[in-house]
Amino acid sequence: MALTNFVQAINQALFEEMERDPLTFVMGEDVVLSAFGATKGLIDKFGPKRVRNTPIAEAGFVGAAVGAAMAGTRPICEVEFASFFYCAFDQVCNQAAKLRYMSGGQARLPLTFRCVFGAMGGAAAQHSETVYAQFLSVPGLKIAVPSGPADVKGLLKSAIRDDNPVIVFEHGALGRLREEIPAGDYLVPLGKAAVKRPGDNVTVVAIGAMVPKALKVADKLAKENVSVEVVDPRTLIPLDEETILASVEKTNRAVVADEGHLRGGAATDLAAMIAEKGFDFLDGPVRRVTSLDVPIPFSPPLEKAAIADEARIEAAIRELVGRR
Amino acid sequence: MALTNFVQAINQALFEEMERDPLTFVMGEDVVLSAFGATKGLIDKFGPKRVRNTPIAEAGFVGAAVGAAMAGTRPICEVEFASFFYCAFDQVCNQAAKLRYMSGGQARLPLTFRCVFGAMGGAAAQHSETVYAQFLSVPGLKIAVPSGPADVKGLLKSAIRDDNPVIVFEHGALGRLREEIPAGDYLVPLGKAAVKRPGDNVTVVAIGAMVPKALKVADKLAKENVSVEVVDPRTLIPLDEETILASVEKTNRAVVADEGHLRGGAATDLAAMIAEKGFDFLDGPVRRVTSLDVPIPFSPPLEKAAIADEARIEAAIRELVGRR
Amino acid sequence: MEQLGKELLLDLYHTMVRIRAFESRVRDLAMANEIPGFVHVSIGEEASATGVCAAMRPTDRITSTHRGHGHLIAKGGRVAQMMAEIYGKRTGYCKGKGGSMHIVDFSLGILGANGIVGAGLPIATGSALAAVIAGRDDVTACFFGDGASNEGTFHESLNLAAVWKLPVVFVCENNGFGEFTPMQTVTSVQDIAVRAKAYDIPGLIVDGNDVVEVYRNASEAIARARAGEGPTLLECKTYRWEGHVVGEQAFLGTGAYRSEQEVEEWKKRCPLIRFEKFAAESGKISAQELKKIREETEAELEAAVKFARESPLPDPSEVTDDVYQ
Amino acid sequence: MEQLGKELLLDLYHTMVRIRAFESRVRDLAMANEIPGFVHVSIGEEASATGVCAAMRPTDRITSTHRGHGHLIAKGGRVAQMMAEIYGKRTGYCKGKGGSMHIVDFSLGILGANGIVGAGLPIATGSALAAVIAGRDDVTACFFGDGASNEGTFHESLNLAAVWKLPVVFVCENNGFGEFTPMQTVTSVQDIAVRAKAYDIPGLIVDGNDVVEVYRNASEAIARARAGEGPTLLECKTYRWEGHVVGEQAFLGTGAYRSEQEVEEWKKRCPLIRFEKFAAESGKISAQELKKIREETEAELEAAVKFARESPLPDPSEVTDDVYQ
Ligand SMILES: Cc1ncc(C[n+]2csc(CCOP(=O)(O)OP(=O)(O)O)c2C)c(N)n1
Ligand SMILES: Cc1ncc(C[n+]2csc(CCOP(=O)(O)OP(=O)(O)O)c2C)c(N)n1
Ligand SMILES: [Mg+2]
Ligand SMILES: [Mg+2]
Repeated sequence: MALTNFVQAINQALFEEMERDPLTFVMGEDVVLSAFGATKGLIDKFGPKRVRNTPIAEAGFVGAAVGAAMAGTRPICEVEFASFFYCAFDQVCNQAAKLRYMSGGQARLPLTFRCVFGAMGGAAAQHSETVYAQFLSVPGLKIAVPSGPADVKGLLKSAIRDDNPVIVFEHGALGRLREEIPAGDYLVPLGKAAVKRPGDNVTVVAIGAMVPKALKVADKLAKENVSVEVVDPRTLIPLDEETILASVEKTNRAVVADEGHLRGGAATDLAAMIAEKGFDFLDGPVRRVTSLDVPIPFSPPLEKAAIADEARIEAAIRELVGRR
Repeated sequence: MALTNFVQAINQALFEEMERDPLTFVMGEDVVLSAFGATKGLIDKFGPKRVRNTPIAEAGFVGAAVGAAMAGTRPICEVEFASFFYCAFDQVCNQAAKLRYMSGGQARLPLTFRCVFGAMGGAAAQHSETVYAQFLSVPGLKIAVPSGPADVKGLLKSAIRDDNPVIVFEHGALGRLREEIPAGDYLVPLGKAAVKRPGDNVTVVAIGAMVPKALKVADKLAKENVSVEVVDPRTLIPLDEETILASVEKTNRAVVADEGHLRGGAATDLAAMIAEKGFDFLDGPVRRVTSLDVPIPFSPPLEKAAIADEARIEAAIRELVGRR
Repeated sequence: MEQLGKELLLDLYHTMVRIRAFESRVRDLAMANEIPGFVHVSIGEEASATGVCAAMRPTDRITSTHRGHGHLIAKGGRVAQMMAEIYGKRTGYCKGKGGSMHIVDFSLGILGANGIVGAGLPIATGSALAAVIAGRDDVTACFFGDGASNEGTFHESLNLAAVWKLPVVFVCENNGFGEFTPMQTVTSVQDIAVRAKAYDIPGLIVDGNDVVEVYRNASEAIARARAGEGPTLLECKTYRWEGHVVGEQAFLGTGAYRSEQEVEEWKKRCPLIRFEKFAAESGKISAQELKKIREETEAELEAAVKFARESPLPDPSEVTDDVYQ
Repeated sequence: MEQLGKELLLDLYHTMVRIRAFESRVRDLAMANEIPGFVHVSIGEEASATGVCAAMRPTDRITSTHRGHGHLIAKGGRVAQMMAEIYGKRTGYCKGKGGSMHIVDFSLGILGANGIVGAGLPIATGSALAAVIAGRDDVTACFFGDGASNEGTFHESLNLAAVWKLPVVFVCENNGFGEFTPMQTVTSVQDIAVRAKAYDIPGLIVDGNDVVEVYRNASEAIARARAGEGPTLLECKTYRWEGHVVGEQAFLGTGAYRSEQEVEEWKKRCPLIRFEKFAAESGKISAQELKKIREETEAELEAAVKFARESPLPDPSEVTDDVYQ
């Protein structure tokens, strides 16, 4: 079976879902030519009515996606870089997230946002940020952070079919990651974590691009008979607490690894949950491996110093298994 | 000595700092007449050049405040309700927070934002939110959440004199809270927590409007010989971890109470820090008392059900002291 | 006026009377602290909501604002469920979760009032886009104020609607103020309609207190939209008789930002009285007919308030419903 | 042209040559993967940055964009420190923290390039407000593109600057594209300058490849601003010769969104060649003088690249510096 890369997987999901439902359409900046390739070719198959280049006006087109969802269509709205969401926060946080609740359940918002995020080498502070932390505290949204081709395809397809606003965060550095994707109409449910590698000594809950990094570390430590279980939550909202806690109950040690910042970040959110609900399982503190709390710098050595990496995951694991 | 209420304290701070520095000025929607009263009278003393009603254009005037700060003045910018920040997130998160770092330290941003936040009775989802959680993960900002008149005066004055962007969150329900404020040029440093009430059995780290609630609970439980220490961080960034951890080291039990949401919220952020750095002090999990993860509903019984209150703080304390 | 049929004329009047009666009640009930939260009423501005919505089909949609009661009533909103919502009752349109600023009735194409100034413009634009995507011929009308026309969403929405020729009518109700700030002190143009030039779309100025003129102009704009000729910016010049928010006198006093005399001047241009004059002149409609409408409406409102008062509050357990589908 | 002194004319040329040389180097170095991250060059657009900044004082300020090298050089930015920054070196303007999209030189009134489209407009507006607050007479120029003119910040900033009569000049460099999207497919007007009508301010269209015309019009706009007469919207029609981002051909191929022929047509209108013709016709300036400038500039750039290459990278420990004052 052929290997598919991350971007091709997104592209497949879009083709399949647009094929499936004539009320779906894609809108965003340069989705016709598609700089990153995710929407490539859609224009030829679905035409300009359903594949729309927008003006550079995030509040306008993100808000329009919200309105289009409320008026009976199923928009798939691309925000080129996650940090451009800042220009449309009202539309996402005050409108998309709240309208169903404020209307007493009348509003239906079958709405999917896609964005590229994360450090991808010298893109600097305004193009390297991990923005999902800012959405964690906004009830009404769902948040998916796929770590590989199969997951991004399955999660994106589920997101498009979901009747709530879902934001799919696609890490820019995963673009060329390749793997096999199960044939057919492959769906990954929102809210189901995946144990990417079973282990006994320590649980590493890894998010997005940290999953392949955690797996590398797990391979390395296996040679030293340190058995690492890698759990990928896959969606941050809804969160599969059960799978995460079951793993920690088994290993009694937890590291949470995320590329976002420490303060108010996703790693902090999961660590607090594990530390509270898994208190009686834990032999040591839940260690958080995150990027430094600085804007992401441009220069490669600085960027490397800022971003969470294998070395920090490894150090956190060693510290935990080394305790008593 | 006279009692001063929360809004009067803000007003005093503004008069004193505008008096002190001719390069300070106030801008925002209806700051001339001042719906909440915080900027009342400034126009008469400082005139229309330094007290400016803006158009309803948050991105524009918040961004203008950023530019004015970079160009040698010291803006005090009011955003009427915290949730209107969503309309200006780029200006706060991508510009104000990052410009100093991205410029290698060249940009100086003596910039203060003030906003009213929180549930104040039937204001509904778009006017009741606790938005500071969304700023916790944005390095470069400072965040103050005063819990009473003296603190809001002292913190706001420090914020105005600080050369970094500081957001002061003023809880709308504290407006009429009255207390004595020390005479003279009263400053409260950013980054210094306050032990609002000493105790031995359990630490309640309470934020903003949860502080008076926590103190009420502490009074009540004192009668049952449960001694509660109430710690008010006062600023979330910078965070006085030392004072918080010292308290937990003494009490071995911690509750964090915040009006924000649970997922990705400030209570979760502080709880994760305490659980990790205070792991060896803790006799039980750090309990988080927050509002429910729902948009804040309009109807009073629903709002009451959604918002963190004394009863939940009390229950969390009882559960912890009841353990083993 | 002649061209308009009597039934339509009576409907226009009935709607304006209903809005006036509803808002007067809400104002009084809010002053009596029977209603929680902030309420914003549009007394004196009834003609714009009425004229625009009368030109729409049931399958057409609107977006509204924080000052939305009139728009909702004009689009067919049921006053009893509106009142119950404003009371925070379970029988309200939003089961008490929304309140005055968030009333929605999807079955009537009312996408909602909104607490965020300018938020309705992109939503209305997207609603119009949905019609194009789905191949339907429905039109969306977007109500917003003079203050909202300074928000970036105004610019981004009108540009988007113009380049995509979307079936949407942008209705600016220019009542001269944003909260307590006179429009001209924060707005670079005298007429918001001028801004249509920035999008190469028609910009019309109408007397917002003349329901028939509003109806006529809205009908043309809606017809253009339905025909695929794109958006129109329709500015209705009007005035807010009451405070920005009910009860503002308590903290501002009166005359804080406008003279009593200015308010009185505008009250002389009351859209209802004006219509009554037209009706009399037209000879088509008798004073009795109008009186009957007013009386029926009073009874209707009496019943609505009774319904709201007697309805149950939501149960606290409902707080977690409706966050997700 | 006659009215302009020879020294000024030579300066204009020198600046354009310096921009062209700098950007050509950056393009080549980026293609050779010597430079990390994205780079956007403005080759073909040198006249607008040059003409506007030549009309400014050292104490005046500018805001720039993701395509900012030209603006920075025109305002006096030192090419060695710019190049070092683009290389991510400690000797760069931002100690390597910013890179191509974030170069700043406060000492020269350069408030910064910006990676966010449209973000410079409110900042420039605030910079102009600061002059008013502080009682200074400096002016701020704000560079942005045709694409940025569709952002809400454009609308909010121009309205704010207009109502407060702020000393700012909004310079729209209309190069016909936003990334790979032709301007007319996403912009409701042919001329961005038309949008000045929405703010009741002057809107001027100039040939953005004619440095002298840009200089003249910018001088007038800046004089108006300095005199307290408020903002101007100055649209410079120009064209981007290179890709939106250096290296885009690798993923788009060539001719993906515009024809080679269109590009060639515009290259005929090269602002440098055009100036050279003017100079020759004027008789005031000899070919030798221009040649000398080009040669000096080549040497200057050679030295800048050498400086950048030989400069040290920042030490990882510097990563936590400069977050807070
Ligand atoms: C984004 C945002 N900013 C500010 C407010 C506070 N606010 C509520 S209504 C209002 C005035 C709106 O003026 P206008 O658009 O003219 O409508 P009007 O109230 O006159 O009907 C303001 C500033 C808000 N609700 N949302
Ligand atoms: C808010 C925001 N949206 C989108 C982008 C991605 N982007 C970078 S440059 C660009 C095109 C800008 O076009 P224009 O303003 O005409 O400037 P030009 O590149 O033509 O000089 C876009 C869409 C961005 N950086 N910021
Ligand atoms: Mg108004
Ligand atoms: Mg352009």
